[in-house]
Amino acid sequence: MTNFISDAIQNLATPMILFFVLGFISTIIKSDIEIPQAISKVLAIYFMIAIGFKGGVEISKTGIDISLYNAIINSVFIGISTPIVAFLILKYIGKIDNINSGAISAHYGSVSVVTFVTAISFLNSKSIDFSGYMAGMMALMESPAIFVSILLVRIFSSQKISTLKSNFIDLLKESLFNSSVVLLFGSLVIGLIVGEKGMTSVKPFLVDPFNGILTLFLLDMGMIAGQRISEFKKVGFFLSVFAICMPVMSASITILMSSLFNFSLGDTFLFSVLAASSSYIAAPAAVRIALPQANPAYYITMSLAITFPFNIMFGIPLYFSLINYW
Amino acid sequence: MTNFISDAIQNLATPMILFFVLGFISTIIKSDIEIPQAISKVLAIYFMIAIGFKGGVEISKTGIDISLYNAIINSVFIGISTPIVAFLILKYIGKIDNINSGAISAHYGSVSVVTFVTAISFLNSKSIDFSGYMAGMMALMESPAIFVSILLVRIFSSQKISTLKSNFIDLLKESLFNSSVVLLFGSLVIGLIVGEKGMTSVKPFLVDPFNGILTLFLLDMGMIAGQRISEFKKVGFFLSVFAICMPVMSASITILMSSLFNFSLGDTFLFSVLAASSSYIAAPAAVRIALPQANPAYYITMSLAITFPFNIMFGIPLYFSLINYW
Amino acid sequence: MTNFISDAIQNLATPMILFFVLGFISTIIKSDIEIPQAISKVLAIYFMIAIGFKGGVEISKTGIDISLYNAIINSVFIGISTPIVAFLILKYIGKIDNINSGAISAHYGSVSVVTFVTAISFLNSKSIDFSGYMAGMMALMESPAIFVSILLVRIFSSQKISTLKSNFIDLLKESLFNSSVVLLFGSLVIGLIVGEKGMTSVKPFLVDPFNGILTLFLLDMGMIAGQRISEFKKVGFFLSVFAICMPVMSASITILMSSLFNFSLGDTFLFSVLAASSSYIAAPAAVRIALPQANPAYYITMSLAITFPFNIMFGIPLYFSLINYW
Amino acid sequence: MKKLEIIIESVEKRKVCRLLDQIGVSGYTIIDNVLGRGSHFTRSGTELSEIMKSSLIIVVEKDEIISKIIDVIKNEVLKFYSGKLFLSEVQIIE
Amino acid sequence: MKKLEIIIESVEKRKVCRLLDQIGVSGYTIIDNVLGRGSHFTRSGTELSEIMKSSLIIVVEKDEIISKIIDVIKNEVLKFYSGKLFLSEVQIIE
Amino acid sequence: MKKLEIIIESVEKRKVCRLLDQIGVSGYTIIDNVLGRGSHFTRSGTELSEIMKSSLIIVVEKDEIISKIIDVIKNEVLKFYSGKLFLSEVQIIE
Ligand SMILES: Nc1ncnc2c1ncn2[C@@H]1O[C@H](COP(=O)(O)O)[C@@H](O)[C@H]1O
Ligand SMILES: Nc1ncnc2c1ncn2[C@@H]1O[C@H](COP(=O)(O)O)[C@@H](O)[C@H]1O
Ligand SMILES: Nc1ncnc2c1ncn2[C@@H]1O[C@H](COP(=O)(O)O)[C@@H](O)[C@H]1O
Ligand code: NA
Ligand code: NA
Ligand code: NA
Repeated sequence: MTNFISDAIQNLATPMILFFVLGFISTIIKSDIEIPQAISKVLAIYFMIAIGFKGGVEISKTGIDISLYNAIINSVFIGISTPIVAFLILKYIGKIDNINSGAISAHYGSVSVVTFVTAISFLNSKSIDFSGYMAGMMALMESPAIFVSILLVRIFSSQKISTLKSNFIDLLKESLFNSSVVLLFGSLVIGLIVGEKGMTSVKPFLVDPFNGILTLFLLDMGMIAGQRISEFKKVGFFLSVFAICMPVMSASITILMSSLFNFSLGDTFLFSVLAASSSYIAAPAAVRIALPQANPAYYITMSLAITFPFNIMFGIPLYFSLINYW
Repeated sequence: MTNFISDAIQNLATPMILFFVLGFISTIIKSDIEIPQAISKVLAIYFMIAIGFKGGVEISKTGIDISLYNAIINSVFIGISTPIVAFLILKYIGKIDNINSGAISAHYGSVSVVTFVTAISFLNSKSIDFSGYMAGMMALMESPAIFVSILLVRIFSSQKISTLKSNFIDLLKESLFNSSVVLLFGSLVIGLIVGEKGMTSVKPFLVDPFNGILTLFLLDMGMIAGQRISEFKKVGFFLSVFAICMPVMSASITILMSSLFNFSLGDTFLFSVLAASSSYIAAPAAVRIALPQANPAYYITMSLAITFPFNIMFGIPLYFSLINYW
Repeated sequence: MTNFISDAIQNLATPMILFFVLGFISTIIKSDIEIPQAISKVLAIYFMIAIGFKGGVEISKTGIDISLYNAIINSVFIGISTPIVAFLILKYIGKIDNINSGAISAHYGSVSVVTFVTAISFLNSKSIDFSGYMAGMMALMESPAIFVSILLVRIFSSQKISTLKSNFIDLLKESLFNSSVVLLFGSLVIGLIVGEKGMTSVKPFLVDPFNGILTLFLLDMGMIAGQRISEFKKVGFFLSVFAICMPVMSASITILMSSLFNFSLGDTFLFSVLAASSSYIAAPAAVRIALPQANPAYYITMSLAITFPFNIMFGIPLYFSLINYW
Repeated sequence: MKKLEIIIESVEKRKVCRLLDQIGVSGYTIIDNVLGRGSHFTRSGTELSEIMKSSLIIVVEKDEIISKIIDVIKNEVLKFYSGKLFLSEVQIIE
Repeated sequence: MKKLEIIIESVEKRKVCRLLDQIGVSGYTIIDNVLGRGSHFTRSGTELSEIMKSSLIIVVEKDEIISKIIDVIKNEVLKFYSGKLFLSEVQIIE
Repeated sequence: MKKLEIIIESVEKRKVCRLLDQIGVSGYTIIDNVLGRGSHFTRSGTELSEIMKSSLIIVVEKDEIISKIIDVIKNEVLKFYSGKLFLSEVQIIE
């Protein structure tokens, strides 16, 4: 417990988290700081390239072994089970209608790149290793939840859901080849091919300034989250509680599951963070296409303004101490 | 004198200043170089974060002592006296109407981040130290001049100035929580909290490429200044002279004032640069809201196309030699 | 031959080229990766500043000697002869009309900054030196081809070409002071002035992350090239073949020519790459103004979607082995 | 000639363009990154995803084609997504 | 129905939106980063501050509400700031 | 009063503005980075050069001046470049 508190304080006192808080506050006090969207977009791309590439280089060093297969199984399991659990809770405990339940569970089943990146930065600060393929696992966990959720909506809805055929094709494209999946997998494969020799030439850009750039990106994320907070009341009490309890639950289940596979400390931790994280780039776009009747004010606000801040500020040290001191 | 000349030449021969000149020339010859505004904006944010954060880390090392209180007094004094002096000169010597006098004095009383950053880079090249809290002093000096100037306009105008109430609220927000103030103070506090340990993780982004990024930013500033130069004739003789003499005067007075407090060489120099610098981001936006009847062609052109280039090219070595060889 | 193959494979296995391929593929599979144009533009500016400045600093070290005059003669010769050869081939062998022949030859006579930058990165990976003034040679070779091509169109067209006078003025400005020319020459002069001392202060931005940033830029270029590929069929068989054979021919002739001057290996290689490269920033803009009747689908697609990928993937190792193993 | 201004969520832009191409319009013009407020939610455009932004698509066409467009957009797009259609008189000069 | 196009300095955008919300319009659409020239100064949009840029705000509403908007904008905004109001006929389809 | 909407390739923007200034219009408004499709090629705006983008220029003026603008643009610009001119009725409020 004291360990959790000291971890949490230590986590809160990193420049990254503090800049997130600064961004959040600056929006609340209506400051006119503005990070242009072009910058947010390229920073998101930077992080996907950087972690994918670094992961690939790591794999090229260690090679592939049995643990990779275990990791894939674990990822697919998390990607499928999380949205099912979320959907059932939302529908039966929260009494949320099918469509909004499906929309929200798609977000909680999918993953957040920035949460993952912050977790990596947390591990680095503690000099704890993790496997190179974890970036690939994140890519694997991006899309399944979206399809599972739509399937759930279709199964549970008596009246026909009027998703048009043309929308389904758009959705497939959007989900299978969405930018995170392509960039993460692509960079991982590139890292694998070029190995350590290729790393030296790009290290001053893809590795060294990583934490510093994260600082700028989290300032931006803080502002984006802060702007959403005004929609908070539309979300209501149940969904607000859900947005905090669901990640903790997903992380806990994942930690239990992962213990079956004997993953390293770093990998188990990253799996728990991925399970706990909720998407706010890929999932919203896909869900808006697949389930247009769902209310974006719910899923975006929950994912961006509640779960994301909770995860990077409190979730990360919490899941870490759950693993360590259980 | 020979020292000033050698300093000036040395200052002019840095990549930063030369890229500024390149930007300026490229606009004059109508080249189609275009640095997108998204980039200019994020670079401005970068510099505020970088100097605020670095300042905070410095303070965390040295602690706070009596000199901080002196510095605050000095800052407030400069922030209040400069616009008053400017206003009186404009009104009584220049015979400029109240509203434009107020608008212009708001700019010269406030400060310019890029001028400050260039001055820091000048100090670094000479390995001269300065206090960590100077970034905070800059933040302190951003807004007072704007309020003082508006007050002056109200006092001196016999007919009612028709600033609407809703505008005054916008103005308050714009001035107190404008992006420079929030980012500078925020980053300073963050630097103070995380200290040297936090610095290591972000140094490759916030410190190492500082001068290089400044190069790109000054190229952009050169182009912005160059584009304004066509408005030069609208400014007229008196205001053009004012745009060069006012900074020299402010710097001189500040150097005298600062000698009362026994600040270090670096701090005295930075105070003089802050006093001499005129705002072209925060002040124009605030003044456009508070004094819409004032002519932007005056204040933007003076501040951006005359005072800013003068300060970074000649003012910086001049103020430095004034301190040293007086 | 085996050397070419091993060079080619080694070149293909660099992060830069692989990210180009990733960008290309991601567009083919219709992924929604999007690098905002503001970023593409500033990256292009970054590379021009970086290579210009570095070139200038190199010259400041070695001084100017006879080889510079030879290099200038060589550049002007290439810049004038390449478009003439291209024009004659297009007109007499390809039976392309005068205007489109002129438009296309302007592109193949001019140069591509990114191809040049990739070639430099190829040389660096082999630790082969080249002269500082090569960046200046690139700047020299940007514009002549455009004027030569327009002249050719005028000479060969019996009916009057209706370029308006006002257009010709726009064209002159666009070509002589276009951003590449000004940035390359400007940065070169700045590098020359500040020398090695100035280099240290900007190295962490202009030198260290060079290859890494190139990675991001080539990802973007891959996407841009991929988007053009759908226009491929409009280009037709002859022009597609031309887009691959012309660069090989230009490079070969240039290698022969350069051998007369006794340039170093690195310089000869860079001259061949410059001759082989075709413009897709400066030339399209200039040609659209000067020869509006020409079809952009031809020249942009050829230059961007065929010649550029060919050059960076296969041309660079090919020209290198031509020089070495002839 | 009529001018139809279509304000549509950016996620649907690709689809609307596809529909316009299928109908065979002679051309259209797109303004991206449009913000706004309507009866649904405020499009402030600050999110990292595209869902809080609109695109404004302008089509100038003959009355019959415009009617067809309106029909198709109503059925294929506006049943599920918020969006607005504004119609006005215009003259094509060239 | 009438379409009102409001061209306003970007510094005043927040205020105009506030006024429109107060009047109770059913919606509006904003195009940012608009440049131009009028009788005051050329908005070239190159400065680091927002003051040399315009926003174009489009409101489609019933005639009474449009009149109200015009009144309010004239009194609260255009007395001090440059800006233009263009009014035209339009039909709301959906 | 008439509103003329000029859709023009971005490479020609500077020239069109110069022509408008010469004619002596009271003002104009420019929306940049406009995409579209017409009879020539699709402006997708992805290239590094400006040639695959359009600018939309709006001029509101008296009928005589609008006719003059149309004449000049037709002769000096649209002979060589693709582009569209849309004309409609509008009322200037302020
Ligand atoms: N009355 C209106 N005038 C102008 N634009 C509107 C109006 N109503 C809605 N819009 C635009 O259409 C979008 C969708 O509207 P809605 O479907 O009502 O949420 C809004 O975000 C606005 O950009
Ligand atoms: N005649 C006009 N046609 C179109 N836009 C105009 C016109 N006059 C002014 N504008 C726009 O309104 C802004 C403010 O105009 P002004 O208040 O006259 O400086 C200008 O920057 C233009 O964007
Ligand atoms: N019917 C139309 N409606 C709206 N915009 C059009 C139309 N036709 C052409 N445009 C616009 O005008 C540009 C040039 O058209 P074009 O000269 O036909 O290639 C296109 O890229 C579109 O942006
Ligand atoms: Na998850
Ligand atoms: Na000052
Ligand atoms: Na060439």
